[in-house]
Amino acid sequence: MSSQRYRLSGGTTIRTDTPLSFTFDGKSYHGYKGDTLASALIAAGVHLIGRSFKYHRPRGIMSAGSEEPNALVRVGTGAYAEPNLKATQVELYDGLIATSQNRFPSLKYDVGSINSVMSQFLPAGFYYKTFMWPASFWMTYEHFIRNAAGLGKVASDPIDPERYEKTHRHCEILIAGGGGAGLMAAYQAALSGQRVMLVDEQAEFGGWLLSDDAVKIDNMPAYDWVREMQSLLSNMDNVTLLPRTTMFGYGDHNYITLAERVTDHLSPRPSHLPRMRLWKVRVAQVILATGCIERPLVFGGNDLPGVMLASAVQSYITQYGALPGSRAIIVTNNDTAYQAALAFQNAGGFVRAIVDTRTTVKGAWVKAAKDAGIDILSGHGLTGAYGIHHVGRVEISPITADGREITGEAVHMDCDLVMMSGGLTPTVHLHSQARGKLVWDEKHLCFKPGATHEAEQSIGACNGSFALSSGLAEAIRAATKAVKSTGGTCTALSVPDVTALRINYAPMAYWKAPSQAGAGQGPKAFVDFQNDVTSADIQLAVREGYQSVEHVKRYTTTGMATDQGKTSNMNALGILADALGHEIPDVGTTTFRMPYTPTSMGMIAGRDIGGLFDAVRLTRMDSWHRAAGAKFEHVGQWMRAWYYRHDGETMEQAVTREVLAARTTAGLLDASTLGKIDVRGKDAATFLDRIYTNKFSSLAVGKCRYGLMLKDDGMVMDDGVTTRLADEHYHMTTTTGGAAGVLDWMEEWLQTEWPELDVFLTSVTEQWSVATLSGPHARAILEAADISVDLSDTAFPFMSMKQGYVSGLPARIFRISFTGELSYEINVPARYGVALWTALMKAGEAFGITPYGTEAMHVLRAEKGFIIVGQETDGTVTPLDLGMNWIVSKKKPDFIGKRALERTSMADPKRKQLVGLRTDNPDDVIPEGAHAVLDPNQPPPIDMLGHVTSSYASPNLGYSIAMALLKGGHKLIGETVWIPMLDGQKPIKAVVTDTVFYDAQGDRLNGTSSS
Amino acid sequence: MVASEIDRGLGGLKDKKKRYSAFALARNAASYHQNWQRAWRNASPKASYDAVIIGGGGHGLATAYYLASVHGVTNIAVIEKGWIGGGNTGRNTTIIRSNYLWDESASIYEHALKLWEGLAQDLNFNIMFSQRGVLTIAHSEHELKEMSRRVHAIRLNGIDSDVMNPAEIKKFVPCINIDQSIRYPVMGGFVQQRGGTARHDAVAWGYARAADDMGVDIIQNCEVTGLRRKGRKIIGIDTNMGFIKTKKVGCVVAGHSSVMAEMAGIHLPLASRPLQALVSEPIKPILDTVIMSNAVHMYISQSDKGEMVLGAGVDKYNSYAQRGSFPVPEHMIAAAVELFPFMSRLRMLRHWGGIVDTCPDASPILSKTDIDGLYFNCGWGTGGFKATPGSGHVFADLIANDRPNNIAAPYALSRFETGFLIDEHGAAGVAH
Amino acid sequence: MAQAHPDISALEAQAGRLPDQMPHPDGGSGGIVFTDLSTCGKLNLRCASDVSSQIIRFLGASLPDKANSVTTSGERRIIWLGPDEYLVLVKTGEEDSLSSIISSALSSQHHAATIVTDALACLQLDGPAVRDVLAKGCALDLHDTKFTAGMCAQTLLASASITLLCEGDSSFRIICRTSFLDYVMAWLKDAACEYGYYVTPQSNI
Amino acid sequence: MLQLPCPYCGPRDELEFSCGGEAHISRPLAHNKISDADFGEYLFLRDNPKGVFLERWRHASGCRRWFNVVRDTVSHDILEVYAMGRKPRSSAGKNAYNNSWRRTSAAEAAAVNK
Repeated sequence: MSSQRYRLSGGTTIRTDTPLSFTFDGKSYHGYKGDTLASALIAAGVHLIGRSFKYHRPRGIMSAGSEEPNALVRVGTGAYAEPNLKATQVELYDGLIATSQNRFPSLKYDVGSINSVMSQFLPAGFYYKTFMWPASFWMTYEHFIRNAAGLGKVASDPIDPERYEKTHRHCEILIAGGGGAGLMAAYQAALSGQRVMLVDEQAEFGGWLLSDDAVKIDNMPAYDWVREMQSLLSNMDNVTLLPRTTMFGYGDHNYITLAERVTDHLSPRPSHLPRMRLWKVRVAQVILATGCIERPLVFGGNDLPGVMLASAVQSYITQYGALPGSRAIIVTNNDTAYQAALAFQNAGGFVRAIVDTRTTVKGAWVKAAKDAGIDILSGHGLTGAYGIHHVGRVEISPITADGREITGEAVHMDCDLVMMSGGLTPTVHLHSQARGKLVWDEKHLCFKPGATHEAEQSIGACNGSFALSSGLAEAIRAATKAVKSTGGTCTALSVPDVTALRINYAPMAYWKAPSQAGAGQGPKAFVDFQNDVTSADIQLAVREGYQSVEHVKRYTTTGMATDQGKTSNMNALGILADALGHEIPDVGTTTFRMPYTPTSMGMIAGRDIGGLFDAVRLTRMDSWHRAAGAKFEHVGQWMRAWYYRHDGETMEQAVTREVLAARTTAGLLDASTLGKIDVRGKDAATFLDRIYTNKFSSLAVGKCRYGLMLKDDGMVMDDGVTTRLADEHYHMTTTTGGAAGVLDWMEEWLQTEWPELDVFLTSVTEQWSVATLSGPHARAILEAADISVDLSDTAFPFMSMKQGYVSGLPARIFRISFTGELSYEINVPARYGVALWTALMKAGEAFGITPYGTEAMHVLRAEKGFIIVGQETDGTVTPLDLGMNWIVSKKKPDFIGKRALERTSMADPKRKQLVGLRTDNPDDVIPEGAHAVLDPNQPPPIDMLGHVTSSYASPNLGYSIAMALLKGGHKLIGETVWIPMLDGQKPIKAVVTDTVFYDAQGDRLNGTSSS
Repeated sequence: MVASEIDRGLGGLKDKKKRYSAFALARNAASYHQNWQRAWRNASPKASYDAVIIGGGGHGLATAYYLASVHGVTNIAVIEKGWIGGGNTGRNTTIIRSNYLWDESASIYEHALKLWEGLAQDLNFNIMFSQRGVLTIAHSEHELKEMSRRVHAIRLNGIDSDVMNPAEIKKFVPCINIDQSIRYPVMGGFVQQRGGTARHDAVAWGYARAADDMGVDIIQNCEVTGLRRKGRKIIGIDTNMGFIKTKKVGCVVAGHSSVMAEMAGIHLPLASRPLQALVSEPIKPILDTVIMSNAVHMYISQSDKGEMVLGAGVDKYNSYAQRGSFPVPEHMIAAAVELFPFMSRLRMLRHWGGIVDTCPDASPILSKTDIDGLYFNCGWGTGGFKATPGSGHVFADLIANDRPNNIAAPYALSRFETGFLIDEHGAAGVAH
Repeated sequence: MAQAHPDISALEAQAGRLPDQMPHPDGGSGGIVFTDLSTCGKLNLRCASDVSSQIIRFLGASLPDKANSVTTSGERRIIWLGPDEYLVLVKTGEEDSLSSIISSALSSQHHAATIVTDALACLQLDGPAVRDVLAKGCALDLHDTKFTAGMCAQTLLASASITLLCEGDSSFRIICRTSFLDYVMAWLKDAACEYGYYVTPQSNI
Repeated sequence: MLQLPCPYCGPRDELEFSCGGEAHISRPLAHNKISDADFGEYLFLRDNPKGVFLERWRHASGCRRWFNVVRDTVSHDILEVYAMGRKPRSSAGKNAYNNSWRRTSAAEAAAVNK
């Protein structure tokens, strides 16, 4: 068990009273609450963390934030394992288990590093230039490429045991980034009483102030000021503070998405809390205070473990109390690194030298460094770093004022730490996501926010205002402005006075170090560390003509790793501009998109998985069906009883039993899912005449009529039986799947095209439970169920409706039939559904009543040649194609779809038309979806007539029946067609017939005739 | 239907110095990669061309390539507003398949698939066409029936397609969840083994390089500001680089087709919609097949780099903003986690939007217009990438001969007058 | 409450099949109480807003004249659904007579009074965490200063369309189609796990 | 996600709405006797401007009412919302309405004087 050899006393966020233990690659270590995995490893002196993507080069920790390109690890085991986590973002908790990635057999000895030796043959885009011969071999090459690629491995146990949630919020002002500027803005805004949200991706608010040991705000150390602000804010109930929360998305109309890490830092994790929570926030005014990211410098060997960002070193020392090395070389093109150098020296490190690329260096910090006895090599560049698994030696060369040429001999120095600073890049990602423009800042060599598109403002370092004092001033201005524009009021606070050594921040343009070696030679100088993109790769891309930023990015993959180019984009742009001989602003930058940092998909899915993935709709009789052993079928969102399986039955046997019962005794179907729409108003009849192809104004009160609806393109949309309850009152039924669509469709016409019509539509689908009693004994059973109305044919003819009582339950009884049998659809107020059902089952017991499901219903209607919209139709079928000309009114001047039916194409003899099929062998049941052809022996492509829409073994007829949509089908009746099979079996021979297979005369509708 | 013999054009590269090979790689390694040739010239427009292709995406560059290599028309230019391959070519999920329901669709997509096979050699550019198979999942009785209809038709059209039951699917795709108790259980599927993916950028670059090699001018950062006509004839185009004389203009600008049509004073039955896609962080290989699901509205594959690539349907409103609304990725990710539970512990790395031009019948337009010399190739909706070589090949033929061949004929604009649509809607679902 | 909080992740597999009672994780109070009020009478009223005066004496309250608002008299609620649409909640059984009275009162105007008692379910939610639970699936601004007693809205709760009524700071009603009730209830229980909940046993009709 | 101001319920998330596409298309009656070409235009041709667009939306999960929206298809800005049967009042909306090719289409002409 290793000690924390490099642990310092102090550390603004370290809680030494809470020690924690963890393991990395099986070895156990110690850290404290407040550590990240990275800081704890540094405190333990561990610097080799991972292997790079392409060359498998040894990599360490470069940064202290979400921009980390190198230190990627797998955290957790089994189902809890998560790959590709940035050690700099993983909060330490007790028992944390971390493993290195992309190496075999071990991190130290990785066979993949052979790529590093081969690297000369693997320049940018090498894979586009080879692996092409022989052509058939690509898949083999690719197999190896795929296995070499990828980073971490996913969890071995696929089911994620943790819980993720989502929530919605609204607020007037949201501030992203809880550093100095963010805290200031939040407090200023909160004074107005408006709802304020402050989010920060780190565990603690304060941002850079947690690492700044040299600044005082209102005469108190920065960290104390942070704590004071935080306690002020946490006591205001109009303020929501969200640490560990990343604003990853900025959508239209200020729709903000936040990722909160709720329990990742806890051990054990409380089971009732989600691991992460997705916040979807609609915000009036957004303030971005996301700070900036330090750039690495581009020189040979800059990717070695021990080469770190200067600001990161300062953070590890000041915030985490961990010392990343003992002998440091600082290399910089600006002043900021001097503070880090002093912090390192004050922490007990030895600063070998500060290598400054600028020829003349001056200012307060330079003086402070000199006073501290630190050697400063101005006009020098670091032109190479060397070491095996860690940096051990650097090469320093004198350079020209523009930094492009080496002017003399190199000196070499030993060290175990290189602190580099290439200048600061404002974090403009969210501003850019919000479609804000970016403008070039020549003094600071960076892009900063320009014109905005959404209601947002940028303040502080992310706005190119790097000095704390100006950041705080901007915060107050922005917050008061935001408050005003949300209708609130607040008086502007005075800017706290900041005491710190003045930094004259003006970095030198130095995008890559000159090299002692020739072009394309010498140690690799990395731009994108994780994807192993070097400055040579970018220059190669330009030579080959890939010259737009996007081409370079895509050809070299720079900026496309999991760090999304946070540290590399600006350097890549600078090198590209040099290679093209353009100015950076003329080369342009790529626009940023969601997400700001990689974002958990489990969190985005949230609870919309498993049983909650989508709604399920149930009828009131659902529980009865389940108890009766029903199997269910999804119809839209509905669960419908498909068939009722008795012990030992196959599905076929069950369906056959149900089908026979409906024709010989009686069957009972739950038809509650049919859409039901109440149509009222003085223009109801006129309206229905326009919606249906046939006439409904002529329908007598108390009578029912089957109707067909078309889209305006003439294609069948829905069908159903509609009944006239009163002069100005109809009860419409639709298909189960079509119900919602039909109501919306009719509302659309009423509201948008025919506002002059007085019609109200109300969905009453769930108001009624519907039991369809069908079969020769239907009438007898209803009488046994003591129905209050006269069922005689004269009193209650086919296609009419009566109101009365069934077993004492108020009911609307419709005498309509989808089976061809004597049939009644009994509607009762839904709450009585089960009562009605059980009453009918009881009354029917003596008559052999049998509940049947949707499958039996399909067979029964198919025997009668009744269509099912969505099965016989697919949005390309007209009533004429279905042979239903009889239902298309010739008299009506207009109805939806009428004009379309008159188009030339509608008369085309090759249109597909609905016909019946009878197989040569009565036992052959054609698979639904199979296609009929005239010549099965024709070599493919075979001319197809069309497909089989419905096909069943008909128990009542004793042979198989089918319906099909065939080209010119109506003319084919009597002809022989062939239906080729998939599984090599010989084609089925069939004869084209009419679609009505059973009781063509319709005698059975009155239940008397027997056949 | 599919022409049995496809004229693939000359193929390879005339300029031997430029040819790619393992040997060339080694030779250049010796000179530290300082001597690689440009992939294509930075051409500036000539005063006049025999034909101009507007739009430097895959379809436009392929059109130019086949005009040159098949029809010998080399005095042509490809005009691109931005950088080539920067539109939907570089923004799609790279799925390639030809298992469509209707004959007309099967015909053009299979034509494309045949060209994909061997395209790397034709272009001397490894576009990484990877025939890892495309598996479409059915989640309900109804979808199983639709699937059966689809598979029968595809087979009779001579295109490969195999049905799988859940057990077979599990064997084929071990990481998929076939638990029958979930909301949309995997009830079956059908696979096209010849389907797969390709490297989208490489397709644009490969066509550009090969076309350039035959003398085609590829002109980037050149925006078309007007289509000039004399009466019903095209005489040239106005651009920010000046007037370019030409008698034939082929518009292949996808989402911006309506804008081009406006310039010519005609109208197209198109809606430009956002189409969103995203990738996860790269992981070691776990999914070697392309999976599509209409019911849960999602398609997914794993790239050679290791990223899980996800796509879904289009947003519901018209937009030219190359961005969509959050609920779309939100739903597609939920669907992905439902089908592939391991995705729950992966993270979304990049997300983007494209502008797709969709037709009322979800089928493309490859057509002459009532203006002589003006041709449109558009309306590919979410399915354009897979058609790239076929689309370019057929469109080049249309422009060269000024009449559609039997593959292009059904895709004429006139179908919206007559009503002879090729309605992939019923069939399509996620049309991708 | 001595009972230990069940490990919710163990219930993942049966998402939406949670028990009718879930103690507060910390054993404290603050959970949600769900009560099914579905048996109350419901009337969907379509008519011009200016007829209010003609039917106020039958309804006992005027039609809400503001969008997204509810008028109340005793147990009755008149809920604004749209410019010409209202939902009337009454005591069980009152809806039949009320609908005929209104129909005759409005016989001269274009209107529709449709009984939807069985078509719609009505749930009462009580408890300090109620707004947080709803916010998990509802995108409205549910802040207690923005969505106050007497307000209503038709909106989405996860993937179900609902009508939401605010009855008080920590008291809401959800009205949805009965066919969705099972899903809505499952979703609500799942969302309430974090705070604990209790489903009032169904009193029989 | 867009936020649309329903003229009846107030601002709501796009998720609650369904988009009905181009607004102000009048339907020709069968007896208007227009050509197949003109009818095809009514059926399939939809305005697809880059910029200001007049479209119809329906508050599907709210009051279920249709209304018109003037929206910029590039910026996604909502410029105006107005009731069915009305015409746009904003200058952007007016221009889009008057300059639309549809104002001069045969189908429109037939439909308007039905």
